[in-house]
Amino acid sequence: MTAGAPKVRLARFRDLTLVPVILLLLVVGAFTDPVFLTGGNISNILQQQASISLLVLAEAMILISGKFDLSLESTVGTAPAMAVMLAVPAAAGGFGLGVPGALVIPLAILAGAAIGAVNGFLIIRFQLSAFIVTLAMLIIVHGLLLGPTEGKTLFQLPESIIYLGSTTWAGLPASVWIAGLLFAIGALTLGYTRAGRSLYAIGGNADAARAAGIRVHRVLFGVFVTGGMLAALAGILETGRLGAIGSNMGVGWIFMVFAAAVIGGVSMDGGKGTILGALTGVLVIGLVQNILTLRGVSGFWQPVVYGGIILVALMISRVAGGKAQD
Amino acid sequence: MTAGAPKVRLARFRDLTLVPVILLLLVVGAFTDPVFLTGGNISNILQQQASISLLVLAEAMILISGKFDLSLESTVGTAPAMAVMLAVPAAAGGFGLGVPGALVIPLAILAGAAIGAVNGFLIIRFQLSAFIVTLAMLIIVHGLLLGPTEGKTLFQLPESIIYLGSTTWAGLPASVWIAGLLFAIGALTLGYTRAGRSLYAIGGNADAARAAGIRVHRVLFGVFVTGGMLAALAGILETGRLGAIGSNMGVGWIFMVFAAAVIGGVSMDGGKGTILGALTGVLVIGLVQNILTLRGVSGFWQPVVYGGIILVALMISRVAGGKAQD
Amino acid sequence: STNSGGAAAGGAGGKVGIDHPRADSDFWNSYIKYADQMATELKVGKLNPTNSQNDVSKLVSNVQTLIGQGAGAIVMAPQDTGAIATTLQQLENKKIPVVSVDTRPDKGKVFMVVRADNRAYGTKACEFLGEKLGGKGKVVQLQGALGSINGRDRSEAFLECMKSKFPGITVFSEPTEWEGSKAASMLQTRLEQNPDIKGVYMHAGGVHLAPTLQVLKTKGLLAPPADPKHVFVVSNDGIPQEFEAIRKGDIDATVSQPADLYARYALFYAKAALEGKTFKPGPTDHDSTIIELPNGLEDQLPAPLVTKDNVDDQKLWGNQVK
Amino acid sequence: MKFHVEARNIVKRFGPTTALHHAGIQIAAGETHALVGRNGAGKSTLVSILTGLQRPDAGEVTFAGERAPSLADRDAWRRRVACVYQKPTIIPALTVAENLFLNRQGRFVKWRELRARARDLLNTYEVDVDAEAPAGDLGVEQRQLVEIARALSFGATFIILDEPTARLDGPAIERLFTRMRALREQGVTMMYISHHLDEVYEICQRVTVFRDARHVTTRQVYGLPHDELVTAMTGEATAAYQAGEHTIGEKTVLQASGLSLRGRYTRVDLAVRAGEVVGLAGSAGSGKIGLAETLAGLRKADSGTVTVNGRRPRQGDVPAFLAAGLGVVPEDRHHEGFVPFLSVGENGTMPIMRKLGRYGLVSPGRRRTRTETLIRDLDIKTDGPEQPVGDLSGGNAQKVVFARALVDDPSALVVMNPTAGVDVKSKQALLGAVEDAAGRGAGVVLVSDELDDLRICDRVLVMFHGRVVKDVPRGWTDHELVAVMEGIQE
Ligand SMILES: Nc1ncnc2c1ncn2[C@@H]1O[C@H](COP(=O)(O)OP(=O)(O)OP(=O)(O)O)[C@@H](O)[C@H]1O
Ligand SMILES: Nc1ncnc2c1ncn2[C@@H]1O[C@H](COP(=O)(O)OP(=O)(O)OP(=O)(O)O)[C@@H](O)[C@H]1O
Ligand SMILES: [Mg+2]
Ligand SMILES: [Mg+2]
Repeated sequence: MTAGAPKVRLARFRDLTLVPVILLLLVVGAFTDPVFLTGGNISNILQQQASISLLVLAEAMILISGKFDLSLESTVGTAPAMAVMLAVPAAAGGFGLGVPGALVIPLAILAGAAIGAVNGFLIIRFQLSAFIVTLAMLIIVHGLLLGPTEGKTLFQLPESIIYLGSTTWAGLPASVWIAGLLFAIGALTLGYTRAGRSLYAIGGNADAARAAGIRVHRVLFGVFVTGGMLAALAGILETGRLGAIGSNMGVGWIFMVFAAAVIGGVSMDGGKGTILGALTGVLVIGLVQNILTLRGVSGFWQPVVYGGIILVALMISRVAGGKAQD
Repeated sequence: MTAGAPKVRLARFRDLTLVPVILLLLVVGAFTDPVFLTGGNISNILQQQASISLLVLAEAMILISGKFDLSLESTVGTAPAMAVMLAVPAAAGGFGLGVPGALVIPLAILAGAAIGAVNGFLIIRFQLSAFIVTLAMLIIVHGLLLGPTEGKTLFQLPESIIYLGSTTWAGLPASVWIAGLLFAIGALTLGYTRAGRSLYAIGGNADAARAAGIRVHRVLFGVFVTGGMLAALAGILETGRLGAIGSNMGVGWIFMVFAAAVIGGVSMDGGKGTILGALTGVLVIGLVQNILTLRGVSGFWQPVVYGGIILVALMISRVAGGKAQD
Repeated sequence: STNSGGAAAGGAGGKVGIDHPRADSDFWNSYIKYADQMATELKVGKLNPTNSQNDVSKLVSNVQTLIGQGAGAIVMAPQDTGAIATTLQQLENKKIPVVSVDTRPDKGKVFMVVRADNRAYGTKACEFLGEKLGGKGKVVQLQGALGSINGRDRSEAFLECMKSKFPGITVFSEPTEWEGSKAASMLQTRLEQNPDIKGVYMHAGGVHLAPTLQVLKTKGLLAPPADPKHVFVVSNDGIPQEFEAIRKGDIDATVSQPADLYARYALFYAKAALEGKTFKPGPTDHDSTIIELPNGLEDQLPAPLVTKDNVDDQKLWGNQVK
Repeated sequence: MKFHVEARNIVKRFGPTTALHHAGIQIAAGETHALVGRNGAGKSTLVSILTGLQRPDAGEVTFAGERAPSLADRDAWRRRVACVYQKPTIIPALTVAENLFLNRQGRFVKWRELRARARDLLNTYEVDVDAEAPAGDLGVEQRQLVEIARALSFGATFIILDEPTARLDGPAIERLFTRMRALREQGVTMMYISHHLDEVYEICQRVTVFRDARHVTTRQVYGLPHDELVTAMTGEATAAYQAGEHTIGEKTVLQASGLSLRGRYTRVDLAVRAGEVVGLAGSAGSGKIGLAETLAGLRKADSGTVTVNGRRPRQGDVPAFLAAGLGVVPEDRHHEGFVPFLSVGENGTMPIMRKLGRYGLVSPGRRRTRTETLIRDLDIKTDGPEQPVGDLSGGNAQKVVFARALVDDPSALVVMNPTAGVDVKSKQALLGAVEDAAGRGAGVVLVSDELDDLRICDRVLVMFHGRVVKDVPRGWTDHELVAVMEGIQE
């Protein structure tokens, strides 16, 4: 069984197929602008990616378990908005219920969990297509932001919800610490706990997982709820960064979320991929965006450059990973 | 072998699980507004759905063969725009190459085919994830419209490209005839031809299809190219209906396209579904939109109603279909 | 096949069909509210308004439906000015007059265009920033979506004005797709790269205001106008929060896009059209001018630049919102 | 008598099909109880009910007199019963080690320890597999061994094995039986399903026979005449299969020269003539499947050529091989055999779609007619040509795959373990079909781990470590052939 050792190393590397891409981007960035490699810019990149990275974390877990969630992007705006509206007076766009400001964060997370629970319930109990359920939920949940706010931006927010997304701890934005911590927890959970491993089993072959005694429904439900909570937290961090909740917060993120996860090696067919890989995917996307902004590529042509880079990253991840993608 | 007969009938019905939903919507519509059941309104609904239905047709084929194409929505605008820019003078936003106007339609279809070919090539040859390749292509292809036009609308168009989408044949918009004809061809092809049945085999188990002598790569490539051509044709019809090509034409359609296909019984996992079913999905979406417009549901709450109806249709299709969805 | 547009001539029978362009921005939200209010005030009979969710293809469908329901006049705000041509042609054939709000259709007959000039917004912002900066330095322009006509008009006018009047100023244009998140990231990166940026022009206060202030705050650049660290910020829209920010000295100016006037005059002209009235180019009774277009008339409503000096003017719509 | 496991009056329907009709089984504590019956008799359906995967429409299951737990309580089921299912339950993306301890890793996974335990387990069961390899990279039979090792290692008091040996060769079967005997000595109760009746005699004490969804009889194995058992299964007396005489023609229909594929086989030369049936035998890992897959066009060799009917189709290009007149039964029916959602008719006639209509059309009528012939010839138990193959029983799905290979009247045939999971009587039909094809002038390569299958061969090529080591003519004894396969005799 000596053959084991090199195998492990290879498998480890497979998570990191994007590392060369990241290095390349760092070099390109350094040549693009002297500012690029400064601590300030790197910290900016990390902060800018912090909220979306939580969505990637959530989506990676959901994809690994063989499901799909498009509605995460709507939760980003709606969960904190709901909580805020419960707290702020009617004049500031709220319901005037006067819920204390300190409860806003727990309430937002709860709202996220509730959205995830609805998704999970519909998909698991009714055995509906996850893609379409969460597509409908994407529309509905965004409607739950548009409806009560009537499209207005919520500007007057309780201090508590601003704090996390705008403060700095030990020189780095708090949101970066939070995202980092959650990624570490996610990686450990998926790599080293029974619950985490059962996601892979379910995504790989749900019937076999059931036969092996895994409570498939319960685990999947848990994954959707966790996903909703992470999306709500992403919304909280983003709210702090932007200082307001616009009716478009989070809208359009989901494609980038999928791109990051898949480039990072997570399979759309379930059962494959790692949290660490997904993280490298987020970093690639963040670096590309930053370099494009620094270079000042014309807005009209930016999509072409951007899409092209995604394709190249995808190819590198394919070649380095060595396996066909699904 | 007498047991076969009822089976067939049952399978036939499975395509038509949405027919009760359609009937229900017709009744609701009739009560909503007296205008609803007029020939004029029905003809409008059909015309409004004509272009998007071609995308649904394309996507249904692609999904049945077990693949995925998000980029269709970008092809809708870009393929006709490219062709038009080759024909019109620089003053009208073109390249000033002076290609004859009569060539615009074939050129647009060719552009669609080319986009499909690139998708097919990347996905099949390089074995890349279809989701992400076509996501990147969605961005790139839209960029190919934004870039040369700099976001401006092309509204001085050759007559030829306007004709199909704006004329009426025998009292019905030409686009309705065209979509109807293509759906009929699609249904017959998928049901009764070698190529069509191969799609099901490939989507159901690509390895088994290969072992049974089906040229998997060639068929898949053909499907992507056909998909691109149908999207281009959808763009041509839409151009005629709108009288111009805006830089946002087609943008945001793809979700509705998936919703229509899946509600109509096409599986996201490949190998299952029919063209007729997809058509019923399109009709449901079209009727819902029309009724919401007639009722004048507030724009703020429209998404909630809309998403809710998709969910209900999905459940009905699930219950009537009797099988878990993927 | 549906009923013809005879209503326009007859007047009394027709109702006004209104299509709202989108439901997800502060400005249009106010406009939608005003439209209801003004319809009552001006006693205009209207059909259930439709909403085209920023999609011209939906707009076309909605207009067809409104025609089917017997609209005698249509108020719309096409966010794509080219792709509405065929529809305008159909409306003309049916003799249904059209009032276009906010945008000027490229082709096809319109009874009246009701708008403030978006190019003028860009120019006003440029002039304000140019003077404040003394014609030199660096500014950032947070653009809307490049696919949108208004975003493009503001952007082009701003750039042209800067080029011709203040060649000493460097402009960075950031396409934000009307997204606060993109705006924050791009502004942050640009400030990292060019800490000496001294001006910002935001295309949409609703989405850009809070993120811009937040970025300036974390960079420690939110200083009073007298402070040399101050970054001059010009916004666009005229929502109450911008006025608040002007009062606090956080931003310096905004172009007030008159949501109330848009709604009032859209309905006013629609009603007039139903009653068979006509208009001629020239000054109006409400501080504006009607100009002649190849395909109709345009009432160019005033879009004042709001600064600390006039921010408390009660006539500004942003001061009337509760 | 108190039974360890009892199922009474079980009814289970799938749409128009009745899979179990008031059937039942009673298994005493500590016995190894065989369940036999023809393909589609309802054996696997009973397994899914006894393991809590499906709810019976009627009837009752008890364990040691207690009612079975609710379907949702998977843990309770797992305490009562472990199972090797007929359909694969390996998760391909996970490593062998993790598959072995799926959901038994402990709350926190200690990878090093898990791998060590997995290696121990594999060693105990003499399974030569890398514990850290992804399970998807394993061959069919290695996967089967992993499944068996997993089920047996649970410490369950009741173990079900649904056709565990359909994919195993002789030595592996022997090792399995050794384990089973040891478990029985520890008091473990087992239910054993197999179509190899000699195995039933070797390992089981009692046998229950199902026929057409009904319980027919339960008997002591000892002293039960073989014929009587077969008659109980089939409902009629069945004679043992007699291999026919083949007229071997002059023409070489399938030829390989100098074929090599790294890690699989080396410099293989082989020629099959029209009307000839050539067997390919070898122990696990001998390379016979790799070679057969290359001959069938499923796999590309590193060097060497394959000639079919004088043509030299591009290797790895299956359609070209089929066009040259080849028919193939792939090794793993789930992987390359059938498309589960498509009907028996479509699966069976897939290679001949072009012959079912003109201008690219496929006439459903002609397909139907053609399929009805196939169903009759191969005795496929199905509702009709429109039933999806995914709903068929394992053996019947295998027959569909077999039908697909024969449908185009091939002049060269490569069949890999063609009778895996097929019942006694159907096996005769399938072997008969192979001989018929040979009779019509086809040259056949038959790869099998079952010596019975190889008996119809005119000669058997034995492979060892990737080389053809011996060409054994007809008339061999089991002992001789096994000796060559194990490399004992050169
Ligand atoms: N999911 C299903 N849907 C429809 N029919 C089914 C399903 N599962 C089994 N059947 C039918 O039930 C009958 C019994 O099948 P089962 O798998 O129990 O047979 P078996 O005795 O295990 O056969 P084999 O020896 O071939 O494995 C078959 O006719 C089969 O077609
Ligand atoms: N998919 C695969 N990838 C890599 N190696 C494989 C694969 N399948 C089999 N092998 C290895 O190749 C060697 C030959 O396998 P092959 O299946 O050709 O032999 P075989 O004689 O058919 O074995 P068996 O009797 O077990 O089916 C074995 O060592 C096996 O472990
Ligand atoms: Mg079975
Ligand atoms: Mg093998």
